[in-house]
Amino acid sequence: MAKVLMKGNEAIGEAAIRAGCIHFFGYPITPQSEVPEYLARRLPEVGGQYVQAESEVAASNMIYGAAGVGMRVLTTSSSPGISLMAEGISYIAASELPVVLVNIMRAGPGLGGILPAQGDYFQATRGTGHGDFQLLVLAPASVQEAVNLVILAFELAEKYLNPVMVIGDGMIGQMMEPVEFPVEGVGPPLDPGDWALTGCEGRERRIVNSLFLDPEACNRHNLKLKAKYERMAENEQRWELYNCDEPYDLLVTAFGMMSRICKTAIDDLKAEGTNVGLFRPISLNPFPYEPCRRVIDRAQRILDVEMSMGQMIYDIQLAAQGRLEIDFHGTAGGVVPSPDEVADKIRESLARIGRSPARKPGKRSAKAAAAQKSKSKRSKKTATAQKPGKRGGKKPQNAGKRSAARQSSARRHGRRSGR
Amino acid sequence: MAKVLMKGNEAIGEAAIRAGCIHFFGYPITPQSEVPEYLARRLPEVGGQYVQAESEVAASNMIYGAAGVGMRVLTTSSSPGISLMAEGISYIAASELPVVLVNIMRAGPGLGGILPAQGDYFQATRGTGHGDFQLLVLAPASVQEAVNLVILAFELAEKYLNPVMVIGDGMIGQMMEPVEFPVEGVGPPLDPGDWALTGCEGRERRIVNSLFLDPEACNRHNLKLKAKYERMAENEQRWELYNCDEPYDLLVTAFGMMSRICKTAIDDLKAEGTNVGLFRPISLNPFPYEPCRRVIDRAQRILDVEMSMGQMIYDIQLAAQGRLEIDFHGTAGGVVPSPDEVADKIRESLARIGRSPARKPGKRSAKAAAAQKSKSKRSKKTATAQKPGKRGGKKPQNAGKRSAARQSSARRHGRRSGR
Amino acid sequence: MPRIEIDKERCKGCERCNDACPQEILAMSEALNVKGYSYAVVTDPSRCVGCRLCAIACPDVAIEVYSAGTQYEFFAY
Amino acid sequence: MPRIEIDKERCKGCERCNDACPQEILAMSEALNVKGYSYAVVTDPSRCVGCRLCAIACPDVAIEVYSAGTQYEFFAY
Amino acid sequence: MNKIFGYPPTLTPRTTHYCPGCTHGVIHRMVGEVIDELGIRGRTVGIAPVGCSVLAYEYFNFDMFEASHGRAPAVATGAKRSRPNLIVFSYQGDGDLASIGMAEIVHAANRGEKITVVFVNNAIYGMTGGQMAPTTMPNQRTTTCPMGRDVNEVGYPVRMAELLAELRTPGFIARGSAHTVQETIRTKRYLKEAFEHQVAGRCFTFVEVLSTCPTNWGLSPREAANWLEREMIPYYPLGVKKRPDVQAAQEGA
Amino acid sequence: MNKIFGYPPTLTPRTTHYCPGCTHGVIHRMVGEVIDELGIRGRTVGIAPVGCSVLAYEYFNFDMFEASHGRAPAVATGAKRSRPNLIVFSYQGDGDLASIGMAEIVHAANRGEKITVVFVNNAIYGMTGGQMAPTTMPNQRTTTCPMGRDVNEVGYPVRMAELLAELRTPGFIARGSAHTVQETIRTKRYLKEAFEHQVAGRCFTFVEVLSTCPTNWGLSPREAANWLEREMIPYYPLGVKKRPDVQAAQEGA
Amino acid sequence: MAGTEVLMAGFGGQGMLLSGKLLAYAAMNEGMEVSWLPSYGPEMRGGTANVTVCISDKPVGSPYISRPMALLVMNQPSLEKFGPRVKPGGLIVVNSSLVPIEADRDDCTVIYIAANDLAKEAGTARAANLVMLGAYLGWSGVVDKKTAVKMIEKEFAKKAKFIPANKAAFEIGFAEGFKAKGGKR
Amino acid sequence: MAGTEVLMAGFGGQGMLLSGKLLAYAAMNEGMEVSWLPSYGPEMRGGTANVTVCISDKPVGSPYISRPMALLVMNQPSLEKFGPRVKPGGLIVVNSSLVPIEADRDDCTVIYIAANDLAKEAGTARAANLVMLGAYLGWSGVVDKKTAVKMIEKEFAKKAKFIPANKAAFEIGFAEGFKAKGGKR
Ligand SMILES: Cc1ncc(C[n+]2csc(CCOP(=O)(O)OP(=O)(O)O)c2C)c(N)n1
Ligand SMILES: Cc1ncc(C[n+]2csc(CCOP(=O)(O)OP(=O)(O)O)c2C)c(N)n1
Ligand code: SF4
Ligand code: SF4
Ligand code: SF4
Ligand code: SF4
Ligand code: SF4
Ligand code: SF4
Ligand SMILES: [Mg+2]
Ligand SMILES: [Mg+2]
Repeated sequence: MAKVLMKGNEAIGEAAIRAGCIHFFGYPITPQSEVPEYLARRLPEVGGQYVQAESEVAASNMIYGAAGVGMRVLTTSSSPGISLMAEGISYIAASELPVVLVNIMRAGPGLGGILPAQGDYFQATRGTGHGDFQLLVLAPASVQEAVNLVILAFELAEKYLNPVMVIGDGMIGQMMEPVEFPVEGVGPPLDPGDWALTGCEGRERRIVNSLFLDPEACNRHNLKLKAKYERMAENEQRWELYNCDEPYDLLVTAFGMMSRICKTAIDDLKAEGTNVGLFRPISLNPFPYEPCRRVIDRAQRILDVEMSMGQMIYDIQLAAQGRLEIDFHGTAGGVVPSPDEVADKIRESLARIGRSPARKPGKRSAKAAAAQKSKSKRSKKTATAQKPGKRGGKKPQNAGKRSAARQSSARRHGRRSGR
Repeated sequence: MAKVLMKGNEAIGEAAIRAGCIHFFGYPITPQSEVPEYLARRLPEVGGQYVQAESEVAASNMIYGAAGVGMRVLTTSSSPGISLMAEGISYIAASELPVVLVNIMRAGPGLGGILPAQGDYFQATRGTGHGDFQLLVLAPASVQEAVNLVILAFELAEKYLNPVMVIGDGMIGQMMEPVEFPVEGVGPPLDPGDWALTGCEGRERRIVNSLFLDPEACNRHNLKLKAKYERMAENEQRWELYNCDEPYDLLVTAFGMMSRICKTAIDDLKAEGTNVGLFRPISLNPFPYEPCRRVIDRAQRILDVEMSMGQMIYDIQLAAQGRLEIDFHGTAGGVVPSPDEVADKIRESLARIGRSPARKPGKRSAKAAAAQKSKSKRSKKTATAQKPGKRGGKKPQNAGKRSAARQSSARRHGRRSGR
Repeated sequence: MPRIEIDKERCKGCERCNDACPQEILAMSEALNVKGYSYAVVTDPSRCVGCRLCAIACPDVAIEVYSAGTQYEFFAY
Repeated sequence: MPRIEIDKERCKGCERCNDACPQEILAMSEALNVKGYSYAVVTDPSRCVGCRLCAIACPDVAIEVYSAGTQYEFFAY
Repeated sequence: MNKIFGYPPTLTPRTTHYCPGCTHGVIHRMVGEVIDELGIRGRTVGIAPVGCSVLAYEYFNFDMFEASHGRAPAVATGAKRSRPNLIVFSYQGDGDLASIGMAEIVHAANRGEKITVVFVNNAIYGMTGGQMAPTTMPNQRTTTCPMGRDVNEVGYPVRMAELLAELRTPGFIARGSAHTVQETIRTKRYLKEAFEHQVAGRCFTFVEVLSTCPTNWGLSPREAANWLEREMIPYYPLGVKKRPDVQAAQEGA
Repeated sequence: MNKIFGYPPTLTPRTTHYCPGCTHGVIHRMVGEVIDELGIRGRTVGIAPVGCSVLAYEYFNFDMFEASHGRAPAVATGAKRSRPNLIVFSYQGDGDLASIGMAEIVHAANRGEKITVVFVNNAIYGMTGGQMAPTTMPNQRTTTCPMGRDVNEVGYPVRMAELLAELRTPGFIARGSAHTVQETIRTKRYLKEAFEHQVAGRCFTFVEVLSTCPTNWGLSPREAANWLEREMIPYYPLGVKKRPDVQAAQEGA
Repeated sequence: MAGTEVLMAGFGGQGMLLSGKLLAYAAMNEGMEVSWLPSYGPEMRGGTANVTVCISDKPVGSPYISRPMALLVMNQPSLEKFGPRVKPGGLIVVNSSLVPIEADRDDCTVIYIAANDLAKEAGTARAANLVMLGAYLGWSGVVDKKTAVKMIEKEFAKKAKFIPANKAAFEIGFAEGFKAKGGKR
Repeated sequence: MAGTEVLMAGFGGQGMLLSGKLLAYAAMNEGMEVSWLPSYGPEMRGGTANVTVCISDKPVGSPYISRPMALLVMNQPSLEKFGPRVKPGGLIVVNSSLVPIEADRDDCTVIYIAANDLAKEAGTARAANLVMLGAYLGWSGVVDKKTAVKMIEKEFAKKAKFIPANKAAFEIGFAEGFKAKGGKR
C-alpha cells in the first residue's frame, strides 16, 4: 500500500476506520480536534456516524453505550477532557467493554496550555478513575506507529474486553509524517460475542453492568479483573531498545515523542564517541519492568527524560529496584527539550559516573552538527522492539514499515487549527 | 472538652466547622451522605451555607469558586464522585487554592458497591487528574483521627495553598466512636492573603488562573509547584509504627481502617508469642518512604494488606528498593478482611521465612480468643506516629487524645441511610 | 364469575389495592407472609366484578384477574 | 467641532466603524500599522457630528470621540 | 375464565427490592406491558440509572445496561446511534435525570435522539436516603433541607417535561402519574405512544411519571398518594406537552 | 471639547487577541462600561470561560477567575454564596455554556443564584477552530458538520434565553446582539439592568448576546454582521424574555 | 473485664442500631473505649440491619469483628447467619417472639427472650429492642444498669412520654438476663 | 545528502505551512523519510505560524529541531527569533518584500528575495510562499525541481486555475536560489 503524508490526528482517525471502527463520539479540544474533524468528514462515507457529544463526560458514556451494543468505538481527547472521562472509563473497565481512547496530551495541570506534554502518565497508568482497574496504555513515537498502535488497540480491546488508551503528545497529533496503512478499506465488524446487547431475540438476555451489591460478588469480579490484568502483563509488554547492542554506561529512558528527541541526542553523542543506550516502553501499562531491568543491569546510571515533572521515573525506579542512581530531566508546560538539551543532560549524567566526554557540555557543536548531516551510523542499529520471552531480532508486531513508497493519494489534511 | 459519640461522617462535618469552614458544596453519595446531611443542619446555625451541587463536577467547581474568594471550603464524596471531580481538582491544584476534600471510599470500579474499600489509593496519590500536580493525602484510622486530620487538612491547605484530601473507607464514615474536638466553636476566618479575589477595591487586582499559554511560563509554574511538593515531602510526612520497638521478622504495612484490623491480628499473634511490626502511613502523599525504609531494614519480609487489589504496595516496593520480598493480601468489593484472616496471612508470610509459629494457620483459636479478652499487652506499646527527623517518642501532632471523658452532649446522629 | 388471585408472597402489604377496589372487597390479612408483611385478601369474592383496578394499582404485580370477558393478549388496559 | 481620534495601533482594520458612520467619513488606510493591518482613517473630519456610532461599533475600542456636548461620565450611550 | 390481567412476560419473576407501595413497581410493570404489547422485547435495550431503580436490570427481562449516575441518555445515544434498529430506553429518577444528568437529557432531547426516556419523578433522592432533589417541592423537608425547601435559597422545582418541550427539536413529551389507577392508565397510554414513535423512528420521546416515595416522604403509601395528588400535581400538571408532527416527520423520512 | 466616548477605565489597556471585527471586543467594552457606570469595579469578580474569551482576565481590570470549560456558573455559585457582597459575573461562549456547561447554567438559573451571566452566542466554537456548537444554525457548515448542520441528525439550535426563561425561579433574561450599533446600545441596557438586579440582590440574571465569528464563519466582519442579522436573528429573537417582579422581590426581602 | 464485642441484628426498623448506640454510649460514659459499626448497604433495604459494638479498656482495634463475644438477634435470618460465628463461651440472646428456631450452639450460653411479648407488657411492643439490650446487660454486666437507664432517659429526652415504657422494657429484659445468669455475676 | 531540516516561518495565512507540506511531499516522493511539524498554540492567533520539515534518508529522529539547517522567513519577528538559531553553514532565505532588516549572520548563506514582488510578477502576490520554496530548492537541491513542480500541480489539482501562477512563482524563486548558489550545486 502506498505511503501518504498525514497529520497524526487524521492518521489516528483513519486507522480506526481501517480497524473497522465506524462510530466516534467525542468533543473538540486542542490539540486533538483534527480527529473529530476528520471523522466528521470520513465516517459518513463509510456508513458510520460521527456524533459530537455535549461534553467529555457524555462522550465517555456514549462510548460505553456504543461498545455495550457490540460496536467498535473510538473517542479521542486531550488532558482535561480525559479527566472528565474518569468516571466513565472506570465504568467501561468495570463492565469489561472494548473501547479505544486516545489522549493527545497537552500541558497541565488545570487549563495549562495546549503545547505538547507528557504529564498524564500517572493518570493513564494508575489513577484514571476510582477503583481497581487498569487500562492498556500504548505510547507511539511516530505517526506510523500511532496508526499501528490504534489498530492494535482495537485488537487488544477485544481480546481482553478492556479499554485501551493510546497516548501521545501534541506533537504526534499535529505533525505530518508518511504513513502506510497495513489494511485497506474498513475492517470487519466486531463479533458481539456473548456479552453485547444486541437485543435478546432468540437468546438469553444480557446485562452490561458494574454494580455488585454483594461484596463477595464484587470481590470475585475484582479478582477476575485482576487475573485479566495479570494476563495482560504477561502477554502485552512492548518496548523498544535503541543502541543497546554496543556497551553503554548510561541508559536513557523516555517514551513517546520524547524518545525520538533522545535518539537524536544519542546519535549526536555517538559522533563524540560516546555510546548511550535507550529504553522506550511502548506499552506504558503493562510496563515492561523485566525488559527494562535487563538493560538497566548493563548500565551504570540512568537518565530518565520526560515532558513532565517526573512520572514514568517511578516505574523506572520500580524496575531498577534501587540498583542504580537515576537522573531526571523534565520539562512541562509545553516546553519540549531539544536534542541539544538532552545531550547536555546525558553529558552531565556521564560526568557523574566519571565517564564524561572530554568536551564540556555546551551548545551542540559544529562537529555534532556535521555528524548530523551524515548520520550513516544511525541506519541498521535502530529500534528493536521486543516482547517478553522473545529477545533479539524478531521484528515487532507493531514496528512501522518504513520502506520508501510512492505517494498514492493526495488527500488534503491542512486545516485551521486553534486551541 | 467532653467526648461525644459520633458517626465518622458527622464528626468530619463538625471538624470542618471547628476549623472555621462554614461553606460546603457537595452532592449526596453513600457512604458519605451524612456529611452533607449533618452540615445542611449545622451550617445555618453557624452563619454558613450548605449548597447542594447539581453534581460532583459542579461541586468541584463551586469549591474552586469559594476558595478563590478566600473562604475555607469543604467538599466530600465517595469514589465515583471523586472521579467526576478530576478536572476540577486539577484546576484547583494548578491555581493553588486551599480546599479540603474528603473521599469516603466505596467499592469499585464503576458503580461497584457501597461497602468499604481502599481502591482509590492510586487515584488519590497519583492520577487524581491530568497534569503534574499532587494532593496532600491524609488517611485516618479512627473517628478521632478523622477529626484531627480534617482540622490539620485545613491548616496544610492554607500553608501550602494546595488541595488536601482526607481519605477513608466506608467504615470510618459509618461507624461511631467517641471523639473530642480539640477546639471549641467556629474557627476564625481564613486570611485572604495576597491571592484571594475579594474585590480589588484599594489594591491591585488579582487573578485565579491555571492558563499559561506561554510554554516557558507554564513550565515555570510547574517548577514552582514541584518545589512546593518537595517542601511538602520534606515537612509533611506522617506515619505510625506499631509494635516496632521489639524485634520482628515480618513487617505488616497497611493504612486507614485496614491498619486497625491488622493491629488486632498482630495483638492476637502476640498471644502466640510472635511479634510482628506494623507500618502505617498517615500521609499517603507525601508517602513516608524513608521512615518506611527504616523499619523495612529491620524486617526479613513484608506483608502488605489492603482493601484493594494492590495499590499502596507500589509505594512499599519503592521504599523497599528490592531489598525484601513483599507478600500481599487484598480484598476488594466491600469485603473487609477479618483479623483472623490477616492473622492467617501473617502466619503464611512467617512460614515463608521459616518463622512459622508452631500451630498451623487456621481459624482464630480459642486461645487467641481468650487472649483477646485481656489485651493487657496492647496498652502502652501502641501507636507512635512520627515525623521525619523526629524519631522516637514525641507525641504526634495528630494523634487522637484518648483520655476517658464524660459525654457532654447528646446530639443525635442516627439517620436513615441508604446508598 | 370474575375473580382475582393474590400471590401473597409477592405482596408487600401496601394496601394500594384496597384503596383501588370499587367493590371494597379487599382487606389486609391478620397473618404475615414469609417476608413479614400483612398481605391483601379478598373478603367477599362473589362481589368481584373483574375490573382489574386492584391489579393496576399493585406495584408488586401480585394480583391476577380472571373473567369471562375477552382475553386481552398482554393485559392491555 | 466634534471630532474623533483613532488609535491606529489598536485598530485591526475590521471596517466596522466605516459601516457605522452615518456621515460616511471613515475609510481604511493605504499604509499598514505595526501589526500589519490597514487602519481606519477620517476622510473629512469637518463633517463629523460626534455621534459616536463609530466608537460604539469598534470592537477594539480604538476610537475616542470629542464634542462640545455634555460630558458623559462613563461614556454612557 | 380468561386471565385478563397477570404478570407481564417481559418482567422477570423476581420480587422487586422497592419499598411497599413505591410506585416504581407500577411504572416497571407498565413499561414491561408496553414492550410486550408492541412485541419488541427481542430488540429492546433498557438502561437502568443510579437511583432506587438501579437494579431495574434485575426486573426487566431483556438486554439491559446499568449506566452511571445521570448519564443514561448519553449511554442511550451511544447505543441507538450504533445500532439504530434497537429500541433503546432509559429509566431514570429525578436526582439522576434532573440534577446530575441535566446536560445529558437536554442534549439528547435537543439532538432528537430516537430513544425513549422514562422519567420517574418522586421529588426526592430515594436511594441515598431522602436528600433534596431539584424536583423537591417548596417547603418539603428532606435530609438536606431539614427546614423544608426554601425557594428563595435554592429556587423552585424543575419541571423537566416543560423544559424539554421548550426545545425546538421535535419530540413527544408527556407527564403522567402512577398514584391512582386512573392516572396509571393514562400514563400507560403515554408510554405506549412514546415507544410507538420510537418504533417508527420518529423522534425523541419522554414520559415523566410522578411517583411516590413513601419511605423517604415519611408517609404511608396511601398518604403518599394523597400528598402527590395534593402537592405535586398542581405544580407538575399532567398531560402531553409536545407531540411530533407525524405527517411532517413521515414526509421528512 | 469634552471626551464623550473613550476607553473605559475598567478595561486594561491591552489590545485584545480577538480577530478583526470579532464582537467579543464590543461585549467586553459594554461590560466594562456598565461596571464603571455602576461604580462596582472594586467589588466585582469576573469569571472567564474556556473559549476565545479565555483571556478575558487580561482585559477586565478587576479580580478575575479563569474557570474550567462550561463550569463558570458553578464557580460563580461558589464565589457568590461565600461572599454575597461581591458582584459576580461569568462571561461564556456558546460551546462553553450551551454544550458542556448545560447542567451548570440550568441549575445556577434554577437555584436563582444572584449572579450575572454574559452569554456570547456566536453559533460556533471559535477558539478550537470552528466546530459545531449546540447553537450552530441549521445547514451552517463547520469543521465537524462539513456538509452543514443537519437538523434531522443533530437537532435544532438551542435557544438558551428561552430555555432558561421557562424555569419557574425568578430571573432577568434577555437576548441582545452586538452586530449593529443599534443593537449594541440596546444590549448594553440589558447588561446594565442585569447588573442592577444583582446589585439589588434580586435574582439570577442572564444576557445572551449574539456575536460574530468572522474567522470561523469564513466571512469578512461586514458579511458576518449581515449573516448574523439574516440567519441568526430570526431564529434567536431579541428582547427581554423574563423580568423579576421587582415589587414582589422587594417585599420578599 | 477488658473488652468485648456484641453483634446486634434484626430487620431494619427493629431498633437494634439504637440498642447498640445506647450500649456504646453507656460504655463510653463509664470511661471505656467503644466503637459502633453498623452494617450498611445491600442488607439494608428491607433486609437485616445489624451493628457491632466493641467495648474495651484500651483503644479499640478492629471495629469490624468476624467472631463476636455476644449476639442479639431479632429475626431468623440473622440467627442463621451470625449464630455460628459467636465465639465459644459467648452469649446468644434470641428474641423468641419472632424467631421460631433454636440456636444450634452448645458451646455458648443461649437465652430465649420473648422480647415482643415482654415489651407489650411493659407498654409498647416497639421496645422489644430494649428488652433485648436489658437481657444482654442483665447477663453480662458489661455496663452498669444505672448508666444504661440514664442513657435511655437521655435518648428519649425529647419524646419524654416514651421513657417509662422503654425503661420498663429494659428492666424486664434485664431481670430476665440476670436470672439466666443465675442471679449473680 | 543524508538529511536536513528547514524551518519556515511567517504570519498565519502567508502559506508557509503549505510550502513546508509541498517540500515534505516532494521529499517523500523521492523516497526519503520526512516529518512536518507545525507550531501551534499561542503563536497561532494573529501571530507567527511556522513549520519544521525534516528530511532524511533514515527514519527522522526528533521532528522538533532547535537549530535548523535552513530558515525561510516571511516576516521580521520570525527572522529576529529564528535567525540566530540556524546552524553555522546553513541557509537563511529572507522575504525582503516584507522584512526590512537584514540577517545578522556571517557564518550562514543569506539570500534576500523580494518574494511578494516576484510573485506579483508571476501572477499573484499570494504565491510569495512558493517563491520562497523555490529559492530554497534552487539553492539546496534537496529535492528535484520536477518533483516539487509535480507536487504543486497535485496540491492545486482542484483549483487548476491557480496552477500556472504558482508554478511560475516557484520557478522564479528557484532561479533566484540557483543563482545565489552560484548557478551550480
Ligand atoms: C456520581 C455519583 N454521584 C452520586 C451517587 C449517589 N447516588 C446514588 S442514587 C442517587 C440519587 C437517586 O435519586 P433519584 O435519581 O431521584 O432516584 P430515586 O432513588 O429517587 O428513584 C445518588 C445521589 C452515585 N452513585 N454516583
Ligand atoms: C474540558 C475541555 N474540553 C474541551 C476544551 C477545548 N475547548 C476550548 S474552547 C472550546 C469551545 C469554545 O467555544 P465557545 O464556548 O463557543 O467560545 P468561543 O470561542 O466561540 O467564544 C473548546 C471545546 C477544553 N479546553 N476543555
Ligand atoms: S378486580 Fe375489581 S372488583 Fe375485583 S377485587 Fe380487583 S378491584 Fe375489586
Ligand atoms: S397492592 Fe399489591 S402489594 Fe399492595 S397490598 Fe395489594 S396485593 Fe399487596
Ligand atoms: S462620531 Fe459619528 S460622524 Fe463622527 S466619525 Fe464617528 S460615526 Fe462618523
Ligand atoms: S472599528 Fe475599530 S478596529 Fe475596526 S476598523 Fe474601525 S477603528 Fe479599526
Ligand atoms: S426509597 Fe422511595 S423510591 Fe426508593 S424504593 Fe423506597 S419508596 Fe421507592
Ligand atoms: S475565532 Fe471567532 S470568536 Fe474567536 S476571536 Fe476570532 S472571530 Fe472572535
Ligand atoms: Mg427520586
Ligand atoms: Mg462560540
